[in-house]
Amino acid sequence: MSDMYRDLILEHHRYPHNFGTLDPHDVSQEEHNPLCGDRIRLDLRIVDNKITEVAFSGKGCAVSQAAASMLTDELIGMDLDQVRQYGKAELLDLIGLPLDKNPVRLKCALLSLKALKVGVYRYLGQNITTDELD
Amino acid sequence: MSDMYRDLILEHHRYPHNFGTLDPHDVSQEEHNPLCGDRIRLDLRIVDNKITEVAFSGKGCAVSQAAASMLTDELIGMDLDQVRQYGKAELLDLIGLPLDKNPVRLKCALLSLKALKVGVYRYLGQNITTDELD
Amino acid sequence: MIKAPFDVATIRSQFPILQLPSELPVAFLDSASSSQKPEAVISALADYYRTTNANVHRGVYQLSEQATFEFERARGLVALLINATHHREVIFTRNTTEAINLVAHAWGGSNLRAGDVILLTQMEHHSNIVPWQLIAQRTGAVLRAIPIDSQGRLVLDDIDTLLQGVKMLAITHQSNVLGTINPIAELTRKAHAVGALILVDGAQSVPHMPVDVQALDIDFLAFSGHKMVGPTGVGVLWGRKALLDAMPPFLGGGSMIKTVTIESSTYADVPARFEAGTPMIGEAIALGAAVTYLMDIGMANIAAYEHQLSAYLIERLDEVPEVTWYGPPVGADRGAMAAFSMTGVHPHDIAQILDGEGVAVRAGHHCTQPLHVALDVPSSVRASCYLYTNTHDIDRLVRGLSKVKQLFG
Amino acid sequence: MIKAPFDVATIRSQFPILQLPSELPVAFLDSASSSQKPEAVISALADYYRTTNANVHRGVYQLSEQATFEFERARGLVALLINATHHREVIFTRNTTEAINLVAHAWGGSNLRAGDVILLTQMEHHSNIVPWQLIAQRTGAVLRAIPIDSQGRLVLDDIDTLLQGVKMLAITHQSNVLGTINPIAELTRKAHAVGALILVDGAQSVPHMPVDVQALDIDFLAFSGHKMVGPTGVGVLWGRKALLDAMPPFLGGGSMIKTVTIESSTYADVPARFEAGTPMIGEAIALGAAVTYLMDIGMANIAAYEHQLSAYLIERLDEVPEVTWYGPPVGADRGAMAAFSMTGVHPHDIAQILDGEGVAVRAGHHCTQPLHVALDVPSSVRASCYLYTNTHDIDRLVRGLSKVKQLFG
Ligand SMILES: Cc1ncc(COP(=O)(O)O)c(C=O)c1O
Ligand SMILES: Cc1ncc(COP(=O)(O)O)c(C=O)c1O
Repeated sequence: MSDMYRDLILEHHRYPHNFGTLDPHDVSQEEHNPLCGDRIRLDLRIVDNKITEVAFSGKGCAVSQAAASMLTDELIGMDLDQVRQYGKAELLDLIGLPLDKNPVRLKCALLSLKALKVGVYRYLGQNITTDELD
Repeated sequence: MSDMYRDLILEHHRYPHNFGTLDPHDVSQEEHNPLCGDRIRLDLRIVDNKITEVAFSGKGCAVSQAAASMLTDELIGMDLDQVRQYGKAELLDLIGLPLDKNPVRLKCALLSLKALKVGVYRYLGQNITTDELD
Repeated sequence: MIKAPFDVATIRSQFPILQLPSELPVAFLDSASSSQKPEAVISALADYYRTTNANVHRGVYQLSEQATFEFERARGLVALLINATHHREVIFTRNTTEAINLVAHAWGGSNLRAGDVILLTQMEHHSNIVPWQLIAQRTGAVLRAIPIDSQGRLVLDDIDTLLQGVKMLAITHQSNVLGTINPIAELTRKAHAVGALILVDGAQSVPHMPVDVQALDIDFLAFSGHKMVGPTGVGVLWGRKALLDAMPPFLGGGSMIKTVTIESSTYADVPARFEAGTPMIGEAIALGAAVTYLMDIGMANIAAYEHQLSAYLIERLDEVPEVTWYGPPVGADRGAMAAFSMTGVHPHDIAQILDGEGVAVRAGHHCTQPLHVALDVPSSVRASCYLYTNTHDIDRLVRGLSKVKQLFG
Repeated sequence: MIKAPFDVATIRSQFPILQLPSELPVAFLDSASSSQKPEAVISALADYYRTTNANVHRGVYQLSEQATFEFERARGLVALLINATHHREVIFTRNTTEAINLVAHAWGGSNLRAGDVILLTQMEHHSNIVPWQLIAQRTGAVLRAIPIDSQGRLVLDDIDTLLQGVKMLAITHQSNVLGTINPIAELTRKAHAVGALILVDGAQSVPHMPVDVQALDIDFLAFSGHKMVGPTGVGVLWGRKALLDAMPPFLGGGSMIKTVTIESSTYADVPARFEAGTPMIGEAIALGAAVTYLMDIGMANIAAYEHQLSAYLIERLDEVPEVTWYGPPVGADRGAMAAFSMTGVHPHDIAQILDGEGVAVRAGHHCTQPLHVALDVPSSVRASCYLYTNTHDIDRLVRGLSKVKQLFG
């Protein structure tokens, strides 16, 4: 199981991609996991319903930070419809961790996705159902 | 176990001793078991701290009625100090039933004892602890 | 003879307590009080403690992950059994009683106003009366009850009047004394028409027949694991998600919070909001095994079999002229149980003599004092069946009643 | 090496989960969350369902008598363990959390007035905070907390001021994070001197040391079966008989009543008044087996052994310079657990890497958010021991921490 930490995760944890904040931004959403104190803030610039720039900041465990780092790489150029399609399955594929049976770590991995979804739905003026994030 | 019903219990159930009421009386105490609806009323006449006359009335299962019948036989001539000594162990000896592990039937058997104790303590102006009846 | 849609002998062989070597094997006719458990459930419980035991929802280590997975899987199985739209609508409680108290307290405490009416029935179990009395005392709400007729059915002639001012109809699906199965779907329509919610006490229905919360269109359902071949210590409250989401917490403590300071807290989403502290992990997992066991046999098959048992039980009791049984005649709205009296013999004496013959029945008011007032007897004897009951058990009951007559004749 | 007052190898052999064939046996260091169970307890549970299962307190047949006898015997064993004056002072609940809610609701609901103070400490578990918040919201009472110092001990300099206006002091006996054992007897004297009651959260003390409610002179004690080698789904509230006798009911339903009409009810004596509905019969009986198991070994022996483990754990953690552990130094007032942080690595990552090495610890806030605010870390890793823990488990923990350093170095 500590293979989980090899390679990609530790690499992204040490050298996160797109780390920082955007100012101005069209979306800036912070999410927080009270169980462990992890925090992710995700900033987006959006032009014509497409994500043109992205940055994240935060602190927490390697899984939450590395997942955020990998996710930001994916987001550039994505349109908002694609964001709505993008879910838990896609993120888990992306980070390649077997977290199905590990609800605690799953929450860590999904924190940046939650920031993304909540932020984008808010930007679109729509409501999000919590189930979409389970 | 249905031996429990042989002989003495069924005999006293069919032909209860001292059945009826006393008027006037020095003690008249009714007790009730809400679980099964059994009722016992016990009437006593007391002279010089001694029970001189006794009667019971009520309805309920064979065990509660037979135990009351047998108990009344014991009571005539007893003084009130003896009543205070007389407890669960004595009554169970008297009726000869193995009820230690049967809390439901134990309550039936002890209903007349409860009426006796509550009535006599009340007569003496004293408080009874519920534990004495357990 | 009964033609079973399944093999009762095989089913009996799966219940260790029915296989105990004994000169006098037990004819267990007290399943309405608590059912026996098949080996599959007992093993699931013991295996959990032998191989998987750990606290749930919090650990990142493997035992805890596995325990959490199995605990949540049990929740999913319960949801499947009652056709809930979402597993998050299933809250684990200790028993039916706690489930009803939860609704009375959390929903009632924040929704009932002085003068609001809670409508019960005269056949309710104390567990569906006393919680409402306690919240009524606090809120000024009042209780009212639908009466029953001489056949033990609800009198619904005046239901529109009875429903005036009602905010909650709390009603048993099947009476634990009369066996009466109440017309829940119809009553739900009427309750909803006046804006009332309906809570169904499923303690005696969920174990014995298919119960579909969506088809019935009800709002809350409460039931107990121990009456449905599961262990003690676990029960279920099902509620509509939107209602649960809007309810404040009931018990406070670990797991039901988002954030805590000394002064105040914010609460977790359902179901966690209503599951304070370490839950009954092993028991919930074993309840999952019980649900699997019942669903493998099929709730409809169980209901069909019990329907035959019901007819046989009444037919045999009718052979004893001293017996008066309560409840509706044999039919679709009667479950496989019978409460009865016997002329001249007290229920406790009947039960005890039957026990001497190896026949286990219950005597008392069966936690339904208001119903016994209506029946005008202080107590009764009750024989109740389940999927492992056979006609031989019922024959032994009737033979035992002859013994009673002989002793008290 | 530790010289045990008992043979740890033998004890370990009695816990099936520690005997599972595995390439990587588990070093279970999460007993503060939930303990493992010995075969004696698991068998008592399974045997109950195989041979004795029936509802309690109501049946006159033999299975029910036997179940009632064993259930009440378990109550007596619990009374013996904590030296209660009377078995009727022992109320079975689901867990510590429910026990505290019961007192908050039943005692608090009828005794707290606006402005009354409930005094907690900064190291309380959420289960000893949130129930008081809920009742404070209803009654207008206010919460206050005794602060802790940098060594994780209570700051008692201002205790007389803090106790002003206090009606209830609700305090943990042993912190589930710091390991601090609080001076309960002393605090009880001070609380009683101002007319306040004291409730002790014994979730982390009763499993690990002799706890004598009469010697401590406390008013209420709450603890959980699952943390003391018993099953999930059962816990205990102990209370002084006179206090319990004066308390109104908490949950309503079957078994807790004397008489019921639709409109109102009268209630049973304690403990029945507080045990509504079918109790966790099998679980209480298995808790009785757990109490027997612990008492056979001896609570003082367990405490002495754990004291040595505590010293060993801190000594070994001190070898890892990146580790900061919390709580008092090794001594009589520290239990066998340690919460810690490691420079530069998040607790979740530590726990997960340890899991990969077969070492089970917990990471998070351990249901003590206010304490973690005081410690100024959002979360921590916790390793906690019990009577079956050996030094090898602790060695594996420390070896695992080297692996963490290596990966995150
Ligand atoms: C100090 C303390 N209090 C209360 C609790 C709550 O126990 P439970 O979850 O069994 O109710 C725990 C354990 O989680 C604890 O450690
Ligand atoms: C109809 C009904 N409701 C409620 C209950 C209470 O169930 P429990 O004691 O499991 O809470 C019972 C069983 O005793 C019942 O038969």
